[in-house]
Amino acid sequence: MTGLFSEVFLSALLFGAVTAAIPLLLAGLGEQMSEKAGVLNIGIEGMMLAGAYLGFVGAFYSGSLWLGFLTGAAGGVAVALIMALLCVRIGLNQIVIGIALTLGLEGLTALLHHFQFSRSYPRLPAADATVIPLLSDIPVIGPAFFKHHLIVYLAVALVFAMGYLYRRTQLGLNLQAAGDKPAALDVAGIDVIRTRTIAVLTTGALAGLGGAYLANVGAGLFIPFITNGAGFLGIVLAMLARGRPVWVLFGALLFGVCLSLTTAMQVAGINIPTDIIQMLPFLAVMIMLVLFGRRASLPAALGIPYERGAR
Amino acid sequence: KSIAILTPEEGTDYGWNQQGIDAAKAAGKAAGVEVVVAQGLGYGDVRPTLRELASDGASLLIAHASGYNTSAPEIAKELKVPVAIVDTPNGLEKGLVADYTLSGHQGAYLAGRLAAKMSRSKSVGIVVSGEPPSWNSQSAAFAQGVKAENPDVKITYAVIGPAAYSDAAGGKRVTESVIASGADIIFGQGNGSSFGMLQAVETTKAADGGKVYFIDVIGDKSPIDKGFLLSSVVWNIEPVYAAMIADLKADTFGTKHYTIGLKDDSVKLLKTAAIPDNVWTDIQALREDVISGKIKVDPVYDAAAVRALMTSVAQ
Amino acid sequence: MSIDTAPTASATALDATSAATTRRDILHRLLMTLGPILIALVIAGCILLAVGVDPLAYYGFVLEKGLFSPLGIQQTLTRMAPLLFLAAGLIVAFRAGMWNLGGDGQFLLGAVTAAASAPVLVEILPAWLALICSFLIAMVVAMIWSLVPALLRAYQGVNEIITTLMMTFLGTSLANVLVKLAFRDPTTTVPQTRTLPVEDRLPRLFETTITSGLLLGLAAIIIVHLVMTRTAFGLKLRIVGANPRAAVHAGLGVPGLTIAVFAISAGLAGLAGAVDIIGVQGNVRADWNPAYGLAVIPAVFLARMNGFAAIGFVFLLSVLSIGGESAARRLGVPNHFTLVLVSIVLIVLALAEYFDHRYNQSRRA
Amino acid sequence: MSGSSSSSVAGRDIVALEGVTKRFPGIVANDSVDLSIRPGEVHVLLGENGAGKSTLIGMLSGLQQPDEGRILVDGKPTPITSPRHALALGIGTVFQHMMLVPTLTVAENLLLGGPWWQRPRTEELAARVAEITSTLGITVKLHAKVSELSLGEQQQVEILRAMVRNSRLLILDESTSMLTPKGIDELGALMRRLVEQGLAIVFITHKLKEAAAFGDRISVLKLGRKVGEIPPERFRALDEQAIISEIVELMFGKQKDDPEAVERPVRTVRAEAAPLLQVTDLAVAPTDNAPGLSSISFDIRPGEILGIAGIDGNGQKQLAEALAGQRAATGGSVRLEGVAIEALSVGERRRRGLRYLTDDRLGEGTVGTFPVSINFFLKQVGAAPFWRGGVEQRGEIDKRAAELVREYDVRTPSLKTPVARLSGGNIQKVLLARELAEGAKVVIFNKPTYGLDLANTLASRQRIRDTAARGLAVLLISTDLEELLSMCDRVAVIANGALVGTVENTDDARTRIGRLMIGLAA
Ligand SMILES: Nc1ncnc2c1ncn2[C@@H]1O[C@H](COP(=O)(O)OP(=O)(O)OP(=O)(O)O)[C@@H](O)[C@H]1O
Ligand SMILES: Nc1ncnc2c1ncn2[C@@H]1O[C@H](COP(=O)(O)OP(=O)(O)OP(=O)(O)O)[C@@H](O)[C@H]1O
Ligand SMILES: [Mg+2]
Ligand SMILES: [Mg+2]
Repeated sequence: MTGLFSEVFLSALLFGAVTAAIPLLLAGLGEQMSEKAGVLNIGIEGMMLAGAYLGFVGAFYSGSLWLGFLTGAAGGVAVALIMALLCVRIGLNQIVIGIALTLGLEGLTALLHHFQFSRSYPRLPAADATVIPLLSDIPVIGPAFFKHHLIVYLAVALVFAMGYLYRRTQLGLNLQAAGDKPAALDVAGIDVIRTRTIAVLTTGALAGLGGAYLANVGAGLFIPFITNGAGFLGIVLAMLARGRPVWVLFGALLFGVCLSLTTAMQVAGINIPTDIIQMLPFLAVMIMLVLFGRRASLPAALGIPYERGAR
Repeated sequence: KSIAILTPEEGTDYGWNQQGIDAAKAAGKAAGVEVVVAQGLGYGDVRPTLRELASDGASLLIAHASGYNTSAPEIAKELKVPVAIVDTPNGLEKGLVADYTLSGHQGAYLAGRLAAKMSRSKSVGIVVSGEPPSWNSQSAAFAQGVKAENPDVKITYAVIGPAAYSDAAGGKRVTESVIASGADIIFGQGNGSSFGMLQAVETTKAADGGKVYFIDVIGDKSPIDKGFLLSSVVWNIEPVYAAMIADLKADTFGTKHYTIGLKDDSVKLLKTAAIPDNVWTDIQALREDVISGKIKVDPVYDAAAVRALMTSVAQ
Repeated sequence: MSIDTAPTASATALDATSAATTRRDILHRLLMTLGPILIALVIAGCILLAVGVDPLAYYGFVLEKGLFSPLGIQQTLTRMAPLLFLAAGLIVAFRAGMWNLGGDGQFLLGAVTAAASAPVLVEILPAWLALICSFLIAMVVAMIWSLVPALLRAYQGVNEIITTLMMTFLGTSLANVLVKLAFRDPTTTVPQTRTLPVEDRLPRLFETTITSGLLLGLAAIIIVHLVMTRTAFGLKLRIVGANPRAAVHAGLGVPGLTIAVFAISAGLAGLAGAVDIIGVQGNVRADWNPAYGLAVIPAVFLARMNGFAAIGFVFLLSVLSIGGESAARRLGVPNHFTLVLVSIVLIVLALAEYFDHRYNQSRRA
Repeated sequence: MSGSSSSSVAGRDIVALEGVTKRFPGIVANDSVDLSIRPGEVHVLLGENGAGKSTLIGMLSGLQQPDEGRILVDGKPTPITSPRHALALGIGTVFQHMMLVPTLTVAENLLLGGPWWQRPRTEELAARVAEITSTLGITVKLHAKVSELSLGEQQQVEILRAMVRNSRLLILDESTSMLTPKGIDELGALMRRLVEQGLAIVFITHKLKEAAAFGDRISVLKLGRKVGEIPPERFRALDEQAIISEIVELMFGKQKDDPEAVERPVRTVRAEAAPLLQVTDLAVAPTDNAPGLSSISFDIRPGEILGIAGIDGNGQKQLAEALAGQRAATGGSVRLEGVAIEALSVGERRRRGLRYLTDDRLGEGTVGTFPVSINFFLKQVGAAPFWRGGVEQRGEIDKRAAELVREYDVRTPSLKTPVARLSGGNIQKVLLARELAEGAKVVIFNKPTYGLDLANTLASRQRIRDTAARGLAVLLISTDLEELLSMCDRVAVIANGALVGTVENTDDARTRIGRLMIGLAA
């Protein structure tokens, strides 16, 4: 049995875990930003799908992965713009619009795929990896963590950038105030609507990027419903993380590792029905919730549209 | 007179749905009947669609998904319209319900032999997105074929993560892991996720730095191949539908089982440029042996039994 | 957390029940529903035009096959049965301020247990008793499934959106495992539960194909509506939903009520699963997940958690899904277009409600 | 403060309102109001609840726009379009309702509003705060979370915030409602120093004494209209009593010298009667943002009013909640008519006659979106005759609600009006009606007149006296020493979650309580 787990195989598993974690990480970071600012963004699945589709289209026709990430992020922003307009500016119910956007983008991207790609199923070439010198030579760990596309390192760097943003900048204060006591932010001279709009659009960009990564690097292609609920997992990760980007990273990695673990257990021939093994990632999150979920403190004004002077 | 076919996904998947729809169209054309296609219906309740197609005058409803094998016979009895269902051999009813339980296991066996012959690393992988019976029988037969050809070849079997039918990224991730475990030929079964498997094969090098090859099932993906498709266990369902239409006319509908197999080429292994001619000749000889019964391949439908087979093969 | 539906949703919902709805009011409501739908159809029509499909033909088929043909309306009404139960469950939860987004998991577990028990029970019990038992089993199982989010919310304050979403992922997997490993019909190769014979299922209404589950669904949602608006229990739940601190102050046992809310809401979702299986499907197959829950949530919000309005929106959803599938097939549009259509209808309805509210406010000024 | 304001000639308006009108659905909140606000003056705004004072402030702060009329800043017509604009114009406001982010620290709250890309300039702020606080004589804990501060401290932070921003005009909307007598005096002194530095101040209060003591000019609003003004020249010419009677005349049109100075009626509490409420060694564990209680003991006899004095945030709320059963006690006993009730639930305690009138009217006292009628019975849900077999009896509810509305003079458009739309005074009447309903034996009043206008304050106090006169035991928690002295038989002082002493309400009670409050022996 031990012979099964060669070094190469182990690092491939971990590599896969990272690849699976990145879209969740980006979605989770995005959702976290919206939630911090008081917007419950249920439409994130739709934003990811838009990013996956447009990101693939961009990368496929231009031949440049980076352009694909750009168009993907733009796709997410476009959906976020609708959300910002409807939920932040005129204050429609965030759950209704979020679900409507998710359903709509599921249908729309499937429709577009049908007319555009359903005969050719184009696939992208492998994403080229940026190898980190020295670190990538560490056995097992090296190839698993330090031979990824540059965007992966950027995504991880983003975690720390966001942490800095939340704790050390004026914008971070503004976001937190917009979620906890928007009226206080307003009378301090900062436009709540604008702050929340920025947050939602950033969410769109991150979710779109996550979708684009999923399609372009994760799968190398686009097919309908490719996100498979990743956006909803992003919501869970964001809520679990209690406003701290680093926890989103841990959560996403944990989920990715669980996914790889299911593969490992199968390959090892452990004779548990696959269906049970596959509950593992969800069980892991649920256990985390039972253990650490208590008093998960969400922003006080989460989900409540802000209107100046209303009472 | 018209016949209707219902499929869960769009008929553009180079697989189960497309083969069904294409076959129905061909059989209908040959018999001179119109063919109505209802595709992308999902795996939910198709009774409304069945009823509607029946009321529109279809004289045969082909319910082309194992998920429809409860609803279709019920509607057949309710509206007295003949239906054809899959994977339900004991569901026959004269004049009303016919079954076509298709298994490509004979073809998959040959594919296994082929894989074992061609594998440089003496290690092959099976990646599936789920474990429905028709896939299980092919996974099992493939493994038997590999083992029969060379007992030393290692087989790695992996099911993609949760809700995997459209999980192309999962398909790619798991396939890459399997390749990393040493496999240089991947036998892949999955709907949308199989494109992810294909992409993984195209973009990942085998341990020896050479190409990894892909063996597909049911459909023929060569139109979209980039030189990594080794073969495919192609199903041709047209004879089945043609026979059904004939039986319908002859009033013997619902009395027979329809199957596919190597014998009439309704199951066949796809020849690609990647297969050397001498290997192909050997495979053709084996094909004869299977047809003649010299080699017996029994279908295994149960997921647990399939996994047991893999474990024993791996050791 | 609290999520406001519309600025005064709960207030107006409360008024709506007390104020005698006048004829003009009903007319206004109708206009405010049909008008937006028309606008949504125009927008969706533009998409159809863009892909080269005649929108008028499409909508013609939607209406004919979903609403105006005898077959179509029967299918539509049949589809409504589980949706009504789900909507009823959501009304209880949402009015009490609990965002139960785990309906799909609860639905599936209810469905699986109903499917597992009904064929066995009909063999040993009179059919009607067997079915009642199956309904109860499904309900109880779904209630138990909701216990984790309920306890976490009641005693630990864990936000239920996360927990119910996770429990739905888990529940879907578990339902699968149950079908494949525990309740599998040994006589089929396809993993599915034993099939409840057609004659043992819920009777159909009169000479149609409409399931009597429709009546159960209507009864459920109307009872829920009346309980929520007319009884002390319903008022307690609404107090918890509108102002949990006021509930504590008023001496209500908030943890107990929280658990009750989850139990009722999940129980109704479980019944939705049972009514779909016992009324229509007859069995559950592996990997079966119609995901009704997600579409019902916006409908309940748009209805402002009013049971009668929810019936209307569920009807609309059913017409769109039944008619949309048919229209798509006839015109060669992928079925996915129905999703786009539903999404546009939801958004335009939400917008219309907003502008209506604004207009009313400015008129009162 | 800022150079420009000190150079402006005293007597010229910083801000002037000309014919400003503001309408809300169904009401004219401000009706062609003229107002001039000058540097070097404390301009007091008076008026009943709902008279339109806060609305006027809202327009000066850019939260709302006038429907008619115009606002002049430095003599130039200037529409104040947003809070940001108001700040830029030098208008700083301390709103009636707390406007701090509870999850941020004091420093972060003060920094809120800077350019978004910047790092918060903490050091700069600290220096600036030190400068201001030293001239003003207040202290703030810059690094404490706002949620950990008492309401009084929060109010100081809000005043400080207005100062940090170089406001030329400082608006204080009911800022004294949370302060102790000492705090009020300090605020008065602070305002004096500020106007001497050349600022203009608008000061809103319901307490006429404060108006007379701190103001330079007084404007009175009534039903949205300005009904009178006492200019500084006249103000200086009158003594306190004369000013108060003039205000009273403006507000109520009738003559009465000092309406607040009601003589405490001599009640005879039968000393021998068994106590209705006995609290022994009650203890509550502290939480993140609230002090705990330790060994609280007292008795209240029938007909007696026991006051709890103290600076806000010293455990008053915890005491009330522990008695009502909303907060778990960690020790001690509570006896109602001699029966231990400390283990009973909130509802059971209420059924036995213990009533708690909360100070948080909208937060927990009512369900704002529910109709007035239902809010009367929030604590009786399910009880006959309003519910029978669990089914709501709408007729019974409306009948009784209508009686209560009449009896307690609740001013509401209808029984169906969402209770949050009523003014604070009227919401308070709903709560009074609910808590004093049949079966009450012991009533806890927590800050019952906070934020109420004069008329409503007097009415509420009378209710409380009547309650005691009916033989009930009353626990009256208040930060308003005058109120306690005018109502109570005995006053206990709470500090840091413990009772530091109890004083009979006799002539020297004021000084003895004052000594206890600042930590000296009575
Ligand atoms: N946001 C609003 N929407 C509707 N009406 C409002 C709003 N704000 C104030 N009003 C109306 O304006 C009137 C004046 O309210 P305002 O808050 O200015 O009173 P106030 O004088 O500050 O009272 P108080 O002394 O109780 O604080 C109220 O009667 C109310 O009807
Ligand atoms: N949403 C609203 N719609 C209509 N009127 C409102 C609304 N909100 C408040 N009001 C009105 O505001 C007036 C008083 O408002 P406000 O809350 O400022 O003062 P208050 O509550 O009476 O006093 P305080 O806040 O000092 O206790 C009331 O007359 C009430 O009718
Ligand atoms: Mg007020
Ligand atoms: Mg006010």
